[in-house]
Amino acid sequence: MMVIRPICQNDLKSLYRLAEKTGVGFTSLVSDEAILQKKIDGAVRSFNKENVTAPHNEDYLMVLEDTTTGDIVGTCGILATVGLDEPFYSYHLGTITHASRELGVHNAVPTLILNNDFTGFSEICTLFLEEDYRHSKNGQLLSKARFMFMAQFPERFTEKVFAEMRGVSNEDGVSPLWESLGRHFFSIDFKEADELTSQGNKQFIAELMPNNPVYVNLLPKEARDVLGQVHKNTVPARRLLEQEGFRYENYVDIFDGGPSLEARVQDIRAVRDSRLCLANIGQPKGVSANLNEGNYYLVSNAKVADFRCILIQRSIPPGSAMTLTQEEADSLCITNKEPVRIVELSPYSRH
Amino acid sequence: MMVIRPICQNDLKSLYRLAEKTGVGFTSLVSDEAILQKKIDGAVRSFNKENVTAPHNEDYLMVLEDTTTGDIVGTCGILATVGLDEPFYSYHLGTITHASRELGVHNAVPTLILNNDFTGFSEICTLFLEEDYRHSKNGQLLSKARFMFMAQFPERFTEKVFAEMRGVSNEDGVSPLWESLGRHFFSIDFKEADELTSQGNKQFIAELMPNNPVYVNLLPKEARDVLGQVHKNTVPARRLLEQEGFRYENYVDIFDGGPSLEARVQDIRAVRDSRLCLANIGQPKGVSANLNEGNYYLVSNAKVADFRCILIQRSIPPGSAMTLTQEEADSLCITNKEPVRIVELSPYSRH
Amino acid sequence: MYLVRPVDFADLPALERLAQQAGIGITNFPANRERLNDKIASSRRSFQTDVVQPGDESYLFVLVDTSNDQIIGCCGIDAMVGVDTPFYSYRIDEVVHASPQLQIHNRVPALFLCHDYSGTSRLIALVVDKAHQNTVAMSLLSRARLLFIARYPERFTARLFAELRGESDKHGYSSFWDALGKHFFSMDFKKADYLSGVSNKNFIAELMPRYPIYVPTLPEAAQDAIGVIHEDSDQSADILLNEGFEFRGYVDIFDAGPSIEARTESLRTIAQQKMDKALSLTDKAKGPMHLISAGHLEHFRVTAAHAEPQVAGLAIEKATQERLGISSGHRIQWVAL
Amino acid sequence: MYLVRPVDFADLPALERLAQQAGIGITNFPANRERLNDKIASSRRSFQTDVVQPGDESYLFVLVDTSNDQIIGCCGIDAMVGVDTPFYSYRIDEVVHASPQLQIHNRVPALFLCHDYSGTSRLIALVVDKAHQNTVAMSLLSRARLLFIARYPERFTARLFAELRGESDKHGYSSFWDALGKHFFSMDFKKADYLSGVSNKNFIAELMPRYPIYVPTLPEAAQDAIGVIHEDSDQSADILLNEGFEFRGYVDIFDAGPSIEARTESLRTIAQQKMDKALSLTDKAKGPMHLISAGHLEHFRVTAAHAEPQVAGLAIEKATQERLGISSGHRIQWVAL
Repeated sequence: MMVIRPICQNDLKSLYRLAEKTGVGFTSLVSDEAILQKKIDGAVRSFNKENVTAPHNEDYLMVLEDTTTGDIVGTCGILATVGLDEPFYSYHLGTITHASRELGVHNAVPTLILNNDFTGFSEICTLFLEEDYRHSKNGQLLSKARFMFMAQFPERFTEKVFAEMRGVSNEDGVSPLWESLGRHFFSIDFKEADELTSQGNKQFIAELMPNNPVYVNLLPKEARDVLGQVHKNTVPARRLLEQEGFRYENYVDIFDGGPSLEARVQDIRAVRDSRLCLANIGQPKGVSANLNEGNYYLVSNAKVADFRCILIQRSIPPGSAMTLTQEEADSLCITNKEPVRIVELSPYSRH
Repeated sequence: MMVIRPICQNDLKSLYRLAEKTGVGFTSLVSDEAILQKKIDGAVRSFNKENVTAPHNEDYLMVLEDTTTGDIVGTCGILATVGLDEPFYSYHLGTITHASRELGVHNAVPTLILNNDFTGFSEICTLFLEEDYRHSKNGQLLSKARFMFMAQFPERFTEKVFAEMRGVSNEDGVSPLWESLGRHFFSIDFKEADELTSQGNKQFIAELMPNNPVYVNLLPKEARDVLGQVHKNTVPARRLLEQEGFRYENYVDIFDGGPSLEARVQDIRAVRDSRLCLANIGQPKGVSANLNEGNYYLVSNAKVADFRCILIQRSIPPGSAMTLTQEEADSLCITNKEPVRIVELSPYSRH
Repeated sequence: MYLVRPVDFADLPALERLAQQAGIGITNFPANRERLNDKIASSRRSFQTDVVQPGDESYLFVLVDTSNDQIIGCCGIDAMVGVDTPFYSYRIDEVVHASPQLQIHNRVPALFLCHDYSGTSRLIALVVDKAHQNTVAMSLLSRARLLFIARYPERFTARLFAELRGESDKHGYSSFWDALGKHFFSMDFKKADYLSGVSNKNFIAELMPRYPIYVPTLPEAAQDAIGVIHEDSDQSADILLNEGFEFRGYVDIFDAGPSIEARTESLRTIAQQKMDKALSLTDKAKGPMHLISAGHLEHFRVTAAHAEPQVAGLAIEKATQERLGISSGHRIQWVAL
Repeated sequence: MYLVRPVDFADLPALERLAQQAGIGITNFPANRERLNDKIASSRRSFQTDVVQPGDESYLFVLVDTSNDQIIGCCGIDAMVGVDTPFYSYRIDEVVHASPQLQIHNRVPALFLCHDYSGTSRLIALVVDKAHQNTVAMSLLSRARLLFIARYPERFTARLFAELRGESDKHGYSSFWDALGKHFFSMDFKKADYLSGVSNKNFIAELMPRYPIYVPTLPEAAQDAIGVIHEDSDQSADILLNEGFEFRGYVDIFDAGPSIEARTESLRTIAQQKMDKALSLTDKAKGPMHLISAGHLEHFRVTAAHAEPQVAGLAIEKATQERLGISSGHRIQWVAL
């Protein structure tokens, strides 16, 4: 069984192994034991905080465990707030209109405006799934488990959340936006800039980036074309978030131009449609041996430190109570009649 | 019966009469026959355009007619796009973070950034209801009839629409934001600036407004306090739009700081929940003489030039067909078995 | 021989011919008959008006080949630019971005739209027939203006500037315009150049980028064109640089041609010019070439001739006196060529 | 009598006392023993180092009352500011906003954060005991620096500037800070002033507003304080203005006190100083007061005394020679007080 749970102190080795696999450009998991240990400490502290009434500096890092082998095969996380320790930068793609009635000329010129507008917002991040496990909707479980946690504990997050998506770069890690813009203001290369940022070191951005709006129409075409576009490997992740109600609102990464997607927590499909019900442990109806039958449902418990989320399949829609097998209940760390939260895995009835 | 319909050439006198009643600050209806006639011409042209596949410069101005007297008692409108003839300006309330780790200081400073980000967007506007008719949910009918039109003809509007809300000013028309900011850059007064703008004369804004972001924390408190706030008379209109799913996304008027509210058309409650059904003319069930019984429903036809929208009350929810009285059908300009669009007047089941 | 005098209406056809020759990039001298006629009218008004301080006057001079009375050149002075509409330039300023921690110290040049030359006198449009582009004719025409300014300092400002034509090819293609202006004006350089000569300049305010342009983000060809003088203007540029004009980092918003400026009183011609009596020579002058002027305002004339400075004045030939319309004893103004 | 010489470690207690007296607003002279000790060390290193071009040297001088060997004043020169971290100032520039159609032409002054003085030599911190704030002592201490610069021009830049203390009351309240800096630094003026003296200046880059501040949007009291000198600094300001320093629109980012600048070679003391032999006088000097210096680098001394300029040099009293540690025939440098 595949289970989402908070990361714990024993996971350091597994996390390190995952970090090694993420590769260049995945800056929120770097293969450095000290940094990862700090991350685990932060997450453990965050999940153990009780009575949180407002988001602060919590970092809810979760892992996907294959309970049959005990292996950690993926991670996902939510930062309660960004930008409160170090500034969080993005570009807002705005519009400046230049018009001359006399000449009949009307130009709506797009501009990039440096800002810290996401300061204090919650961010979903650190999504990584081992290649061998990219099947059986594990990716969706990993991504959407976070929404179950947010649905259950909305007070721990801000009204709006966002996600940064990896932007376009070629096989050599060359980003067209960086080459046309950032490079002129930094004397370091894209990789180095990206790494510094990921280590929380962002002062240099304020120091080196131009304050003034940048006219997009003056950038070369290859740079213009990548604004708000995701890396081809990230297309599925983007679609998944958009299906949940996340929207691109013209905020892009200052280095590679990748889009930020945002949503109000209460408008996320999985949050809005999820509901609490009581768990009955027993033999559920509508469970078929045939994997192609039945709808998928996310089920999570209602606990913080012992948060669990799993994916189940049922051919008969669950009603006000939810019958779970003993194994499912165990995976969720619940006993009979405890509350669970459920939601259809995707906005469409069947996949 | 109160009916929403497109404005027509005969309405000039009535429109003029209404314009006289709007008073200062309502710049989209000025009591000038030439201007109003032009507005009517534009609206008539817009409603008579067939096969519109994308929004252009249409101006859908509608009126609320009391069919018992034939009086025009209110107006509402939708502009298919703004900012394509003359630049459309707003301030975006962004954030700039200044942080020093060394000193433990972290300031998230709000800034006002001049922009034309709404260029090319649809705008709902020109909402006015005569004082004597501010009862019986006429205000809601007037405002929300527009969403019925948009639900029926989404290709005529942009994906996102917005509405500008009147900002705070005192009885003498003095706006705290203008006094602290605009006044320093214009040598004219607020009223004059506002009037010039409403006449489509906006070049002077580009010429006189500061290009650089304005630090909000340097503005006097009374100016800061009105950013994104509506005039007290506009509070109900704001609430009404917010109930429909409109959101304040940090765009404010450059003069008085009043908020712009925005929504994706498909996310507007009245658009999302409205459905087409066939009209049966006859004696509907669930019609009570008691005005306090039954839910309110907006009903519109599916026509452009002959668009009509009315408000009805039913104590039994309409099913896949909608039974209408002959009077209701006549008001809607439909015959038996023609399609109509219906939706609950408000997101709550009963009011 | 050559003579410089104020323009007159009869010069219109000649001016038109010169304007057509001048080509693209000389915005204040458009090949448009109506506009040229306006310019002549405005110049005549300016010469005739009593002026106590500089305003919107514009003075146009023509260069005459006295052998056949042909108009072979033209130039002018605007008493003050930016009177009705602001006068725009780009100022090249360095933006410093430094990160002590990363040991990076970047100086990034950027173009800032500014009105810094608003309120300043400007030398405009020096155009000379190809056949007469020799040192004497060019220098006479160009510096005649400075003699005029020295005579009537109250009509001009204490600072003076001139715009030098920037790089563009004979089809009017400017790599700087192509990289920058085109995106904001939605027209080609030729048209923008023409419009800025013939229309009010509101459209510049309306269409120009309002934020600084970071130079390194422009294509290389455009970067290379910034502050570069069109090769056809090298000669007239040299005359001015030689006078003491300096480049101070201002360039034209369309083609990035450099503007050069100076304090009026420190210009060589103005500092060295003398005013005294015309003396007569009976035989041919043996002294060096001089620029010599005489006459008041609309009768102002300047010519170039050999002359002999003496204690009581400048000795010039009879023919020179006749060209200037004076005789011995009249007050003249001169400077060595 | 007074003598100016380079600072030494033994002067630390005296410096500390002076710094405490100096009060708030003299950021480069903080009342912090450790920092003052660093400053002394850095000054000694600077005097002792061979320098071919200005770098991060900092020269501190003390004013000694030779009657009791008390340290009664202090001043200094930074060879170049902005070496490690940029040196920030506000430049006051006018932004022109014009609408021809509305006939409006607004010039709005705005404060632009800049590094324009980075890479320039700076005169710092003139502090003199209340009891000795007379013309001779103040002038000697201030201008001794200029004599030093004249002696060692390779150690300084061709431009020189000084920051004059801006308005603040005795509790350290600055209306300019209150209206502007406070919002970005989240601390009071006193603390910011202190920090900018003792810490590296990264925090300024981190916290300062990066966009221009439009002056009319500031409260009136803050507007009024821009470019105004603290009354306690009037006297030292006058000495510099008299030397030829000018205000060019730059003010301090904290208290908006004016910066003044000059071309080094055009300063009165530097242009007029002479170098020649010391001659002896047997009786009391009858000539006017002079500033007289002698000695190389760390042995540099300056005093003020009556002296008589002669063809072969400057005739001074024995006592003056002794104060300077020289005897007749030594080379000395002088300028009239």
